[in-house]
Amino acid sequence: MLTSRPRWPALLFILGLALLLTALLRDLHFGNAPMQVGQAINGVAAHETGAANVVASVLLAYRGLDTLGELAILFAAATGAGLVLGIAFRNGNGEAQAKTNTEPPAGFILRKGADLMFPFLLILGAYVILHGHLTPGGGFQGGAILAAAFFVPQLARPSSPFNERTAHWVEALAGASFVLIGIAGLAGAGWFLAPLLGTGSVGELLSAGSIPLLQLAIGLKVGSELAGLMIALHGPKET
Amino acid sequence: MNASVLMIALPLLAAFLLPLTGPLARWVGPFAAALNIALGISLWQTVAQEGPSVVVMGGFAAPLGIVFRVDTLAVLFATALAALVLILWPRTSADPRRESALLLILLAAGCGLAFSGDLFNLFVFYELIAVASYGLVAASRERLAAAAGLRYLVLSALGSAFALLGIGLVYALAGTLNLADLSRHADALNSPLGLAAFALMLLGFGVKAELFPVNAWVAEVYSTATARTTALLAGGVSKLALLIVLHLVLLVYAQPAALSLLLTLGLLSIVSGQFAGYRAADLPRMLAYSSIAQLGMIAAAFSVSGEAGVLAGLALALHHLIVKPALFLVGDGWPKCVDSLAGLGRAEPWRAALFVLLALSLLGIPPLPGFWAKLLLLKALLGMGEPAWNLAAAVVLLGTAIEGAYLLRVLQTLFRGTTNAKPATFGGALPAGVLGVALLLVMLAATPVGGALQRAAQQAADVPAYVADTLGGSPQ
Amino acid sequence: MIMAWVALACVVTMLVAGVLVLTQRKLIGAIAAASVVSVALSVLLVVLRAPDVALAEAAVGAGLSSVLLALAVRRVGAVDSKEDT
Amino acid sequence: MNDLDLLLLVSIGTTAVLFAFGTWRWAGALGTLLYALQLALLAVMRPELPLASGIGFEVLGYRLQWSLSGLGWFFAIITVASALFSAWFAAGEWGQHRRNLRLLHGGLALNVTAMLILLASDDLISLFIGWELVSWASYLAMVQRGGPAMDAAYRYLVYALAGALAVLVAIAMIAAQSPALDFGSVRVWFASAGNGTIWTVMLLTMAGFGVKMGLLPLHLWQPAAYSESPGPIAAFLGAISSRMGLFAIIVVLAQLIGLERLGNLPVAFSFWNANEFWAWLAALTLIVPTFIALTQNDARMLLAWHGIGQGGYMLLGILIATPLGVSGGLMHVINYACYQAALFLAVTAVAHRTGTTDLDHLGGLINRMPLTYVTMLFCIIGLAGLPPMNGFVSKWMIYKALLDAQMPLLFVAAVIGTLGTILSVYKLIHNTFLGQLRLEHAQVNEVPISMWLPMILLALIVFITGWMPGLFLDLVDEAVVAIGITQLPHHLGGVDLGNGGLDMLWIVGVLLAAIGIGAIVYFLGNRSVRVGQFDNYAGGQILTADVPYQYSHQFYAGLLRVIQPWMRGGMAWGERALVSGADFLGGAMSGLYRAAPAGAYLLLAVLAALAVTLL
Repeated sequence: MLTSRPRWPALLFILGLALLLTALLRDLHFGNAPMQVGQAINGVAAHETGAANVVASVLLAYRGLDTLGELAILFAAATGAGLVLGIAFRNGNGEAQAKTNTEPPAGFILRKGADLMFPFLLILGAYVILHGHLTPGGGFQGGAILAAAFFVPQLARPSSPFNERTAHWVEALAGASFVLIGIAGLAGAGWFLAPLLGTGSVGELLSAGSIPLLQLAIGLKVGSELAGLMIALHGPKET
Repeated sequence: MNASVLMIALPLLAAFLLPLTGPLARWVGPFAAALNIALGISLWQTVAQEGPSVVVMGGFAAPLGIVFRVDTLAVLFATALAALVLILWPRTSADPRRESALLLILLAAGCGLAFSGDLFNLFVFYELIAVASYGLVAASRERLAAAAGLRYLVLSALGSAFALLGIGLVYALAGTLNLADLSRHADALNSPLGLAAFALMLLGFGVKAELFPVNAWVAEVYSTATARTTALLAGGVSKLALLIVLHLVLLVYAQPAALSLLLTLGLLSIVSGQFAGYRAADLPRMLAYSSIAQLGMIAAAFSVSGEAGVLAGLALALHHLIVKPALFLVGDGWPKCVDSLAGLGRAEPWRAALFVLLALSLLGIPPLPGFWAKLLLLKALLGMGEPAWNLAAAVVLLGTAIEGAYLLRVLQTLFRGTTNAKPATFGGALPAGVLGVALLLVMLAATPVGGALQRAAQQAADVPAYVADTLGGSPQ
Repeated sequence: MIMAWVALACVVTMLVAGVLVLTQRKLIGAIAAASVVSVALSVLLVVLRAPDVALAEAAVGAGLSSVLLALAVRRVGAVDSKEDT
Repeated sequence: MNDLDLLLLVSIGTTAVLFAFGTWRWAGALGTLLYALQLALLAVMRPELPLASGIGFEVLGYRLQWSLSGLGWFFAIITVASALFSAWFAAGEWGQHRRNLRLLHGGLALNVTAMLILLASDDLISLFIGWELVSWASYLAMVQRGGPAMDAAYRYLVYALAGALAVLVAIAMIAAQSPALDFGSVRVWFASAGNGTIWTVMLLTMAGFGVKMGLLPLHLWQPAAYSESPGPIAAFLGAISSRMGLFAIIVVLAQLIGLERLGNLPVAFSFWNANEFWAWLAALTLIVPTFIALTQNDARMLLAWHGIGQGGYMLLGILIATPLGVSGGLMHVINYACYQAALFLAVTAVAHRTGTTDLDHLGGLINRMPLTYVTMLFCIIGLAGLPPMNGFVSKWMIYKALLDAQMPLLFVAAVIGTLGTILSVYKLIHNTFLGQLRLEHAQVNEVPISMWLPMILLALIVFITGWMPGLFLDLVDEAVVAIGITQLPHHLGGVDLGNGGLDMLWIVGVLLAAIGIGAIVYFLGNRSVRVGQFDNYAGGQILTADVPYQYSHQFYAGLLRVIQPWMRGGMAWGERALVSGADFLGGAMSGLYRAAPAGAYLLLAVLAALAVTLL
């Protein structure tokens, strides 16, 4: 099993970091930061975007491009991981290293628990995604829950099927739809990621313009991506 | 102007859709890059006619929303990066689909980095570039590359964390992250804490910009990753990281202390890089160290306030963007050890001649373009009229002399003796040749190119216009 | 007032778990400790009235990244143990 | 399209043609013809001087322009003529049994082109471009023999590159303050610049241009680099290449700063001025290398060391800043080019026949190679500065100017240099042509006419212009006027001065008459018996030819014992120290990167930065 020596350099590092932060915080006055942009957004967000959850309006309207960037970061990370994992290193002993599966098979409780959890996780994920503009939550969080929903059965039954092809399709189309919604904004309103469909009335499920659509796209993309990644990591190595 | 957004959106769209394209996958990437070049050229014309402008994301005006500033400088960098990506597009790859996706993401993020006028948005794109480049580095099928890539990842992540801390501090102090808005509130950052934030960002972004103490990954990664990845990192990515620093010192941190800090790091990069290159025994490492020093020169140029510094840094950056990738590509496939290069000059005369041409331009031998860049740099440094910057000119002089000593050693070795080695197939022939021809074209067209760079520098250095364009002219 | 105590408890938990991350001999233990940090942090964020961030931290920090790290360690550990023998 | 454009075009064409047809048997002859054409063009354009070229660019707000002034024209004549003789020599038998002369002929033509571009430059940037072209072109000329030649050329190039960068810094300094960089504007800028600024610019440019000229202490690369190049190239490089440094120095000191300003520029903490400072450096340059030449055992090395020393005379003459001094210094350039080229060609001829230039392994060739001997005799007399050769005239002018300008100490220095020259050139001719003929050289023949003709022609020029120095003084006038010095009154035989001039017609006449009398006595009163070179006796014993009885090595052992303590090679030591320093720093820096505790660096850097900014 993997063990390691005590990480004294790491502790030193932490100590240095602590010193550094103390130095920083000594001069920083908490509680009275000049929240210029923050306050301005608090004032106008609900009116401009129609989202009851200001965080969602910041993430997907005011800073939609950042979110697109973050989505791409996740995608790049997953792709990079796949690239690294999918390649057998040339400089090894040559033969594909067979995975030694040392874990015991999942027991009855785990299997049944997984079966029970699956629909609940699915619904929870969908809820978190779709109510992102109303309540805390949104695409990233909900996507993570969706990924868990698909991964847990795999954990319980490694042989259970997971349709990677579908996952790829969902992932690609969801990611593309985010960009396409942005481009549609460009074509329609003249601004990239401009809100479409009108703001609606604040607090309704069908409100806040294109924010719910974007949440959905993010949730599907994150969910399928992470599920694929986890299953790839868990399952046997590709050859 | 909306073409600037499309330069980001389209490659991202292509990257997301790549898994679905089936047999067309290998054409999607080059096509997207070519499309980006076309968009860049059209933007270039628009900017030339109408002057710089501002694009607002989602119709939310600055400082609440994210804005893109489209000026000559940004268009130049975005187009150059697209061209570099297209030229360096890998022909063979172990996993073409994933690698293409990463390259497309890198392209999109690079364009975003060039255009964005918002500090946090810049950070997002910087991080995106970082993540994409880890994958590309590790894609080399060498075990050493994986190790180097891992170390690169750790250091880069650490650097990003510090940069983020710096950005957080800026937000805490000034209450805004829009660069133009920050420029208005620059006073709030003119304190030890504000300067500390700058130092954190400088060191954080410095990891990619190969600035002195945080560049220990450079030699290791460049000598193990594939030549094309190395070329992309050394040629394109590092410049974009420095571009963030340029935005910061131009708009927000025009204070002498910040400029001195940047200058100091730049000079240390020059000295350490050139001397380490002097002792380097293998070619990719030598080129990597030279790259560190060259980027140090660009940093030193950016530490000169005003148009002269921007112009010099821009010229150096674009020159290095052409030359260094080509040098890495030419060296690809040759034995790594410099002493084993003996006789290759006779075995492969054209390739060696290309190497000579590029090395001479790197040294700044007239009439090659590198000379103009170096002249501009020295002029900018001496134009400051301050002792530290005069010293910087002396350091540049010393550094280039050392660089000359080691590059000449390579040239010397190439043409000494004979070799029995058969000329290897020159995988990088096409891209290196294209870059070499580009260099010669720039030399012949020095007059118009110089004029364009002057326009770009003038626009970039005009801070009041930038602020007015971003905050004043747009709907509130 | 009670909130302040909860917050303090969270901070102490995070610190203890953070030191545990460094001192654990087994990597899997370190990962578990790291996920404890995340859980405590997400509680802290709720206390600080940032439910959005708390949800993200819980889902991504405590849940996903721990699972990913554990999977990675399992995979790498398998390779390493083979080389040891 | 005026004559200058045509000249540059022809020169570029020559380079292209010679690179294309360099392997052709008659490439050398073709080159000779093309150089003759260039020379003719130069002659034609003389009345039009200064002649501005129609070619010009504007880059980044700087105008690049070319214009040939009298000074450039004077140097251009020497350049093209040197190339002509070198190509002619190489076209002869010397070149015909070598296989691939593409690099030699092409490199030579490239050098000429680069030099013409340099000589015609009319602003600082075109000057710098020309300068770098010349540097790299001469590198190409130097590396041709490979092996040690490459090492020497490498050393040269590192010096040249560092020097060029110093010049670039100076140009950038001017560019940062002056509105434009053409010579006219820069002259105006210099007139308004402060003393400190001028000193900085001057030191930087002298450091850069001094490298090529071999100004002490930047001369170390030169002997090996020149002597390791192929014979005709060595002749060309020796004759003119270093003079490009002198040209650039004249441009900066005399044309841009102005010699009067130089005289008013104090050296800090002393009673010196800049003019005296550089004059003493020139004096040092003419003494030290000359005595180092004395210790050389290789003919080409000996000549190359002299090349450095003679440069000192030229600079010294120009710094005197009187018409006589400047004319003397400039005339020395052309005189020197003639005899240095001829001497290198003569040594090459000897090497062609005997296969060596080692002075310890030659001797007694006077009967075997009489024409080469005559060439060398004429030219060493010129090099030593004795009548009736042209070297005497220029040196006389410099001595006279030094005395007139009340610089007796510099005069003494110049005379000491001349003494060293006489001693060492005697060693050259003695060890090559006089003394005991070596057995292995008993069958050596004179080189064919294709090789001796250019040599003899050069030797004749050395004599004729010594006899009638007015021929060269005419050319010098163009350059003197271009510098802004009043013309020196002269006539065919020499110089007119108020207090008695120099008339070589008379001096040579008297000398020839005396030699004639001597010859009559020798031939009519001769009662000696001529014996063969191997018919020797010593102490009543017959010496066979294989016994070396005449020791030519350790020449001047006594003198060297006296001066050796002064010649410990301090400058070479300095160079080694620099290299070791770079090695050490390189090791330290690469260790810093290789150790690569990257995270620790980052943290330390952040801590340091915070400490600096917050505390």
